[in-house]
Amino acid sequence: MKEVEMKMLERAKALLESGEVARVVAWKKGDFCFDPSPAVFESVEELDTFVYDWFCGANLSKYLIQIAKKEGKTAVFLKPCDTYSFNQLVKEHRIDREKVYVIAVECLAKLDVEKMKAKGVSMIESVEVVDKDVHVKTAYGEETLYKPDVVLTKCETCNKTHQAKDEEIILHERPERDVNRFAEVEKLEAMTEDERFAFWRNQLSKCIRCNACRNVCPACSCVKCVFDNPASGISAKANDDQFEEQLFHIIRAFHVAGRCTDCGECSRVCPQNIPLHLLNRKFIKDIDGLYGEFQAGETTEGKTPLTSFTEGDVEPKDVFNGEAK
Amino acid sequence: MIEETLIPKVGVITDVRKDTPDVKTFRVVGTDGKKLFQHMPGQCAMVSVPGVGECMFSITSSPTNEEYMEFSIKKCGCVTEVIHAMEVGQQITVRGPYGKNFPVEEDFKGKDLLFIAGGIGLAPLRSVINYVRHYRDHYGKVVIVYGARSKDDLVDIEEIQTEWMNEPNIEVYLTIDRPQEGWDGHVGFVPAYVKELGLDPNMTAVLCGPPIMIKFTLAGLLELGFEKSRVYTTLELRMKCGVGKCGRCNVGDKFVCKDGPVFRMTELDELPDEY
Amino acid sequence: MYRISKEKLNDLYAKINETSGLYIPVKRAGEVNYAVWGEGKEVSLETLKTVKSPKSMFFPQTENMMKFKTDGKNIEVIDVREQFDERRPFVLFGVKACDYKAIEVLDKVFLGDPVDSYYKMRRETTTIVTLACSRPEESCFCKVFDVDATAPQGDVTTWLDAEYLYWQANTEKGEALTALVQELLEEGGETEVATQQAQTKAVIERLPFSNLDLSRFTPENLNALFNEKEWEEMSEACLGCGTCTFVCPTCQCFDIRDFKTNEGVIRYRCWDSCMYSDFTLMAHGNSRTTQMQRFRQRFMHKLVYYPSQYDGTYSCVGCGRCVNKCPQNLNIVKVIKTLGGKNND
Amino acid sequence: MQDVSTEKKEFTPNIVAFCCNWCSYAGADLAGSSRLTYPANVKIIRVPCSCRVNPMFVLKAFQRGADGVILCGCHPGDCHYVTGNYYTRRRMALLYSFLNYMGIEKERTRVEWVSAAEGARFASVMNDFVKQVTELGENKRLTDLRVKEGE
Repeated sequence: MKEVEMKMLERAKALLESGEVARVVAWKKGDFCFDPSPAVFESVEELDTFVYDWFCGANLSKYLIQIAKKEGKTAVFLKPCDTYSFNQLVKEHRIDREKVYVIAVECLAKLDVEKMKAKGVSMIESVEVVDKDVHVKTAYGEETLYKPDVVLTKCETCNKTHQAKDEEIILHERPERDVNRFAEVEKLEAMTEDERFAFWRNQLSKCIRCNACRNVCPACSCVKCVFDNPASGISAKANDDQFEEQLFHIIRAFHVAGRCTDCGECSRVCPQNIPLHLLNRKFIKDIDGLYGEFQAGETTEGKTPLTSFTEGDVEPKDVFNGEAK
Repeated sequence: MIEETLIPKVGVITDVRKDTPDVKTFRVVGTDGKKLFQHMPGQCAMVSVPGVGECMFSITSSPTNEEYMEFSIKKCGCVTEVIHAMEVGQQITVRGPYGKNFPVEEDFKGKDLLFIAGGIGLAPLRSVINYVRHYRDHYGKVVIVYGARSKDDLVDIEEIQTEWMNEPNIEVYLTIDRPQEGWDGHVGFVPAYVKELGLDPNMTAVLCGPPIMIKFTLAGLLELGFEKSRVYTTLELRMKCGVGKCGRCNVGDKFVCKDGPVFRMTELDELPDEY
Repeated sequence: MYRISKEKLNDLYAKINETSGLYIPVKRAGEVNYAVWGEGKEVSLETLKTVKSPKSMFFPQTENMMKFKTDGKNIEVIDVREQFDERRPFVLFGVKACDYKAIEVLDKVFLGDPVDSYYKMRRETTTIVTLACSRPEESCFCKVFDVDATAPQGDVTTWLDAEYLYWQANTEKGEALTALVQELLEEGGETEVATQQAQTKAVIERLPFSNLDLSRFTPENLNALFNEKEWEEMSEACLGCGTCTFVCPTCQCFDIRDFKTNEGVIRYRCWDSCMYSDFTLMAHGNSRTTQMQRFRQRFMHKLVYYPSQYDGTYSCVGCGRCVNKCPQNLNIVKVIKTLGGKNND
Repeated sequence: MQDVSTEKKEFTPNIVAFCCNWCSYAGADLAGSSRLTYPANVKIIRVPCSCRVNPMFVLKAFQRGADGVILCGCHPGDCHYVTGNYYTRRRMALLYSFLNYMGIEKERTRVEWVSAAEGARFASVMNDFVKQVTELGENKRLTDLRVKEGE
């Protein structure tokens, strides 16, 4: 990862120096080795804090909605999954493709520090990844974790490849894997109605309505969200009732259906670790099953499943567990 | 059960007066027919329509009025829209009074007073002006400069013309933004008019109106030699609780609901520019 | 000082539950939050930081304040506070030192004039049992705000080690609770507690954030800090979500809203966040239109405005929840390091 | 006040039927003028096209006390606006499937195509749906308890 980081930094410097771009959207160092933040670099000097490491899980594409509106061209480093969101935003005319210079960067899955801490490591000082071993140095000593156990949930079943790039910095290709991203959804589908209700009740009761899932979601790009608009009749700052806990997540999932690229940011940012991606994946799975496979963000053109139809579409009453009877 | 300021009293609208196309003045008393509570000029109250919302309004009537309270309300949002549709007899809820009043019993005493208002900005000033008129001999000369977009937008014009203008030792200057048929008074913006009038800079000035008017009028006053420590204005920000707890109406470390809405210009200068 | 074996903790909870409601860190769907105890609930005292702080005990995320019945032009206001009289007293168990300090911060706001009766009624009927920390982590910085994580205040202070929970009453309320559960307690524990305290203190000294410099955050510097150009850069990744404010033990901003039922109107209050775009939105205009302004408001409030309003007390207690939970890793520590003073390297 | 009678009150569900102005709403009219009966607890909401119904309408109906929600539109291919109901079909197929995924009983939701000429069909669809929801009982999973306060 260090090598990739150096190459990225070199490119960022060159692009800024030559004036080809006015700014670079990337990540900057935090206080620890595991808390980088998204950042905008406008000069070579600012690049002192540049970082690209195992914890750069954040999806940078949504920031471009605002940033790319500024004067001049914006360079951005995108991981494979981020490029889908980027394409989707271009498709929805939220980002002007001409104003963005996309540098595709490698990603061999990102780590989830919360999962690492749950494994009992605390006071982390440094982290090094060798193949599937995560070597962690802490104030209490050294430990080795098994990487697949501590990657971000969104990386667990990811098989995505870059869909948009003006150039690439890829030193290690991620091998194609045999993963089923719908396994968890299928598990839920196999449950009884009562069990499913209990599962979601338990999960959604944790929701504190912080809106992190909405605000981070690249598909949630409405200028004014219906939940913030008093005129909508359903605006709310908190879940005052079990109903509101459900309403928020149902409407959100439905609104991004057919546009959600499964980037998994919603689950990454949830402070209560609600598996929100399982809501969106249900829609993706149903759409795939009922109307043919569709991956949002693969292209910047064309219709989405919910803005198109065929005359022979399945009848709602014939749908059961995501499949046509 | 201990008192709770957030639980309002029920008030009844006993009179509705249409002042301008978008301003109405509502007279409110308690369900027992008496005034809901005592207040001082410049203080505000939270008026609400259950199911719609609650908003802060300045109390337009003078504290010396022992019978009722009045609110001059401009139609500009969802709550005010519903209030504007109300008729006599309709109940609303009111809680208050909130905020700091104009220092009528302290700094204003014995001084010559200059009131400058723009549009609906007269609402909070009407309370002070009528208070001063009531205790006329406690104060010196009173000069009132009031402007609005058009003659139809002058709030309380009847009271101004029939009462204020006929009183000795009160000078009233009216102005509207653009010439209009049937208007033979002054035409022009308030800030410019204030400079034209060449007012005595030893007066204590009170400004109220849209931010842009305040900004330019203040500049004009300073040019005329007024001292910032003797210029007062009021601020308005989003409020929910009215008692400095809900955390949104602050400018720096001051809450407009509790430490305002009345501020001396020198106080405002010390606050960050975020209002 | 008393102690009780860890195996008997469930008996302790059950005993308390006989006379009072018990509010305690409970694991649900993988996350630990304060919840009402009941048989079969998975209590987790070992958890260092609950996701939500115990402030929700006194200042719940949503709370009905009153009801209105409307009939034609008439309105009837219904005071719903009577339900408090019928409420059982509560024991809030397992509060960490930082969270206890946070309750003191909230007290200043809600118990200051005019008293917030909703908060006060809950506060008065609650006995607080605090729990000392023994395994602080890198995101903790309570020492910066003069919090002693090894000796929290409260009605009863407890310490936990591998075998026992140690118990010491501090107030009358605490003595009363001790008397209630006396049969389950045995004397002893002074040495164990002292040893644990010494060990924990040594760890706290070594924590990376234990020596932040706050010296510049004074009311005199209000305008200078407000006008710092760094706010722009610090806030650029901010999503404008409310995570930091909702997990914060001292954030106290609220909204008051109405809900129409089939019968009338419920007026309730709920947590609000200064990070939200509509926090200061009025019918005509908004005093904070950019995320930078909202971001600045939050940290200025914690570090400058609040201290200026309440004799120098900061309204941050160093719990580190925002450090752990911010989706993009922005937090108050980064603000302190950037603007706090010369001694933040 | 507690109900002293021990007799169990029979459950009559609240049903909300969103009906397209051009077909099912007229179908309901025809059912009425043909003196065909369907339960009075079906509350009809007229919409310009079944496609007008967004998921929020369905959820709000449940929030405000509906025990079942049925959406009636023109038969596919017969939409007054040519293609509206095709979109409805996809939308509702996904929404209902999703609600069921969250544990909401599948029997509480339905989509039916009823033309203006099918008065009898309208009545029988409603009778059938009411029966189905009655058997299911009260909606407790997707309802707002505050709404029913004081009842």
